Amino acid sequence: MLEGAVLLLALVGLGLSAACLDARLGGAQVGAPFGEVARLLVQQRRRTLLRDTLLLRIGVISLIVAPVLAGIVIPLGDAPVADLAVGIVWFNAMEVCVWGSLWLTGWAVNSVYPLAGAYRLVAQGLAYELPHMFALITVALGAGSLRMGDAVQAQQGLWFVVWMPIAFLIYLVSALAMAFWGPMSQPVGTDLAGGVRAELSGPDRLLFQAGRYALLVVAAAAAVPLFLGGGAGPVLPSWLWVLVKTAAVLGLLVWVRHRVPAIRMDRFTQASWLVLIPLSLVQLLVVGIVVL
Amino acid sequence: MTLQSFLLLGAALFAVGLYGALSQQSIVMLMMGLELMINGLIVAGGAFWYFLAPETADGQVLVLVAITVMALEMAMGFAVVTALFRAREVDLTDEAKDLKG
Amino acid sequence: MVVTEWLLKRAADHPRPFVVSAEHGTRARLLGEAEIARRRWRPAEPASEADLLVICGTPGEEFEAAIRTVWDDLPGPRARVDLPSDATPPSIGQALNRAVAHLADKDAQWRDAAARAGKPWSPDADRNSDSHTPDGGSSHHGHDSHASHGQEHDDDGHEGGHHEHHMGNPGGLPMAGRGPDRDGLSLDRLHVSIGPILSDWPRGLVVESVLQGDVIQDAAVRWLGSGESFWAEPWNKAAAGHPVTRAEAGRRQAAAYLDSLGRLLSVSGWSGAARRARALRDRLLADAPRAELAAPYRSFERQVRRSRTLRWMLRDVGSIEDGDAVSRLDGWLTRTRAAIDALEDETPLDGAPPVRHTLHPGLLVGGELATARLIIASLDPEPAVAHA
Amino acid sequence: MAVAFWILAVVSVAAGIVVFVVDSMARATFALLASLLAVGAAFLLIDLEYLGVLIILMMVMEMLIMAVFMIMYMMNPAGLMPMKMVHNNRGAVIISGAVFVLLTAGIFLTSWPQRRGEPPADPTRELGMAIMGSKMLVMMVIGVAILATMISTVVLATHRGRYDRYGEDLKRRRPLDPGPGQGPGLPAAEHHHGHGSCGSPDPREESG
Repeated sequence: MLEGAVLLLALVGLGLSAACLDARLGGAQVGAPFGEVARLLVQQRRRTLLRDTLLLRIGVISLIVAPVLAGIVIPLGDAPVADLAVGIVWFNAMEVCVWGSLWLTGWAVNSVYPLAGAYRLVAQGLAYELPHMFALITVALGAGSLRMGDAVQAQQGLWFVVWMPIAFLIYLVSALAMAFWGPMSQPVGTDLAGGVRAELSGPDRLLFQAGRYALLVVAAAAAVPLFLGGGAGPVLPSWLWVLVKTAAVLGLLVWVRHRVPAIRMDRFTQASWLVLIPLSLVQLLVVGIVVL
Repeated sequence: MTLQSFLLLGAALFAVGLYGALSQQSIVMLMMGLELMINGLIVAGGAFWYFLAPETADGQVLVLVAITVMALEMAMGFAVVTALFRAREVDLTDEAKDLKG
Repeated sequence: MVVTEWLLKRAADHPRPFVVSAEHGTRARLLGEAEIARRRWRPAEPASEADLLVICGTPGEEFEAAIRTVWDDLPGPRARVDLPSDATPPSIGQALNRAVAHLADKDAQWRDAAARAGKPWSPDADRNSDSHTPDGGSSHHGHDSHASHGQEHDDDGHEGGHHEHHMGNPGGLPMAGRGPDRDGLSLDRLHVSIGPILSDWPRGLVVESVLQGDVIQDAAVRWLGSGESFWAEPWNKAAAGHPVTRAEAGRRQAAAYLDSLGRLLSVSGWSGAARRARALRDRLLADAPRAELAAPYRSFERQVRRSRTLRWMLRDVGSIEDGDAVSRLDGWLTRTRAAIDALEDETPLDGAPPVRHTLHPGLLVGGELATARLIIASLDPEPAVAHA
Repeated sequence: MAVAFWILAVVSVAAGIVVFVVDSMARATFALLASLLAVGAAFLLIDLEYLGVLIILMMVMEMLIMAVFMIMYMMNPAGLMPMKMVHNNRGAVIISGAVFVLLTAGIFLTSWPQRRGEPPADPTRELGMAIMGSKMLVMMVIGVAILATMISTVVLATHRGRYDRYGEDLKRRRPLDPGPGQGPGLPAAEHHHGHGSCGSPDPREESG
């Protein structure tokens, strides 16, 4: 119960900080996200012809539920909310559920650009998912377990980021992709007038944006038990270390958004399949040999 | 929760899927029926493992195979639809009747 | 009620403006964008995100209809600002202040919402806005009805792959027809007008496209309104006999390149670099001396040139006789630097203004929307330039 | 537990029926997904955590791909024009009803053997050990099947090969994919876009 409250608090706090940092880096006032929340709370809904309201509601609500469910297996300090034996696969599955949310949102509003954004999302998902899975499997192989807690335990001596750096880099790329953020933000790209979210307004848009930031936070937070030794660190208590490390990864992800242009999937897919997948397999092989 | 209740679920899913596979004209819908049938098999496989022989992993392997078959079935299905569609703009089973041997 | 009022005020502190440049609106747009950047408001990227619609210049009839569509679809609270072609920085500031006050005015917004709720909403049959094309949007819901695929229709031939028997029209919309696509399949065709109200989009451009999925299968280009004389103004003045220095023309030209760069970078999804380009453009137009501009421009140029991702994404995009998008980007960067370096050249101007690209619709055919946007942004085309 | 199971079972079967009832193909796809997800969740109840989560993971991806194909090939994917696209509806109902009755009878009439042993502490480990040990052959066959499917689906579905992409001597540095100004993959007679002067030459001219 307590862990659940902490998880929600951390999601809200870190999400808002990420939004504020993003506004700051984007040249706006730091408080802009709060103004945006106020604006969306009082905003009316947009209307489009023949929209599928049921699917739209499912899409938008599941977009915020999925990252919370993904977050329950991430240890905040010592223990996660739910210590599943297959936590790493669970995390992966919940993050894939987001594809469904976005697809539903893009489809249900019945408009050209959101649907094109949804197409892009599927292309992006298929491009990043395999290297991403291999990166997660590499961690599981190193830990000898699919439990997040075991992965942290296995890093007592040496953090995984040190001896599986390629997997970590691939994880960071896929973290951007799973939160459709920064260079991987084509599904909600400016060139599509906002893509999937183009027709959302008011409460729908608020939930959508909140879900997106929650995803970003969860993607950053999962890097901590997977690669950065969980709560390990001197002096500070472990929960604080988790927080600090999460904030650092989160800051990096937000910063990248302002430094790198968006990556188109027709080009990235080829790079992903011809470069990232072989690289991740080599990393897997190296870790496999070391573990043996 | 008994073996019977799980198998009943599996049988119900299988029957619904069978109805779909037999009655739907559109190939995509037909494949949805097949998916549901395999879904029923998966339920049965998992139930057999848990309620009859949890010591060996046979049931689990069966489920794993069924999941893979589901994915392969879909991949093949869509490849065939694409080829058919390219050749003659057909996406209904009835229109491909002449493929009958 | 109190809460609503408080939220409205907070929201009005952080408005999301969307700037539309209509005919003769380039000057007002640049001043408006500079003022918005100075106030550190976050521009709305798609118009649908905005609560402040800023119209620059004097839209013609068709343009005004497109604006009205966007405005009708804009959820409240909302405010519209019109900046005439001869707007000055103080008048723009006042107009924006009024708009913000209107946004925070509960009673006014309430009346607006009540007036809208009163009249039944119907999607316009002929829309020309960006994300407001429910007609286009819904036609992906299928081609014809079942019957047209049945045996009885097979005899009358395939008429080039089209089946446009409008058997029924849900929501008053025709069903989409089919046509051959680039991969040898025959898929639904969706007729969508891209533009004229889009962010980072050439003023007045409408691309009438036929989409299959997100691939443009056919395109036609239309311009609302004629060419704009703002960027060619120094040359026009010189041609009319007024004394104009090379520095003045170079300043205008460098600002034009930076404006184009800002669009290209923004469409490439690199808002950070786009913002730098626009900040430099605004300082150029505010008559900042060369010493203040050269160093920041060099740093900006270095950043853009060093981005390998940008090159990877722009390579082979929109290849025409003078190269692809990368070479056009490089050309803009080089010429901007030359123009900034020559900002103290007081010799009189001669010659003609640099020719801007035109947009050949064939360039867009076969590309996805993303590529098409990049091609258009990398050309930053104009209709035939109006010389005085 | 039992309550959770029955809820999931009802959801699963109801969603399965909804698949063939709704007009909207999008709703049908996601009803199927709901049915599959309910089964995945039910697996969590019987200690099959890994397989349950795996079903969730794979089925979401599968259904999304299905949704794309659905939009490509279906008429009327949103079901805006209600229509029945079935053949032999009565026969199908009778056959599937009979199958269900038979299966149910079998389920309740068979005397199932007693349970042998208890579920292991970590069924996932057991599964891993099995597929890397005694069931290795099954997995190898499946691996070959996957490979064969991948190759045959690509062969079936695409009409462009590497000679189209890299030229007849495979010497082109960057592949020539369909795109603006790069000559679509259609025979020239089928498309009249009236643009001759843009971009790189037609692939056929270059390779000839």
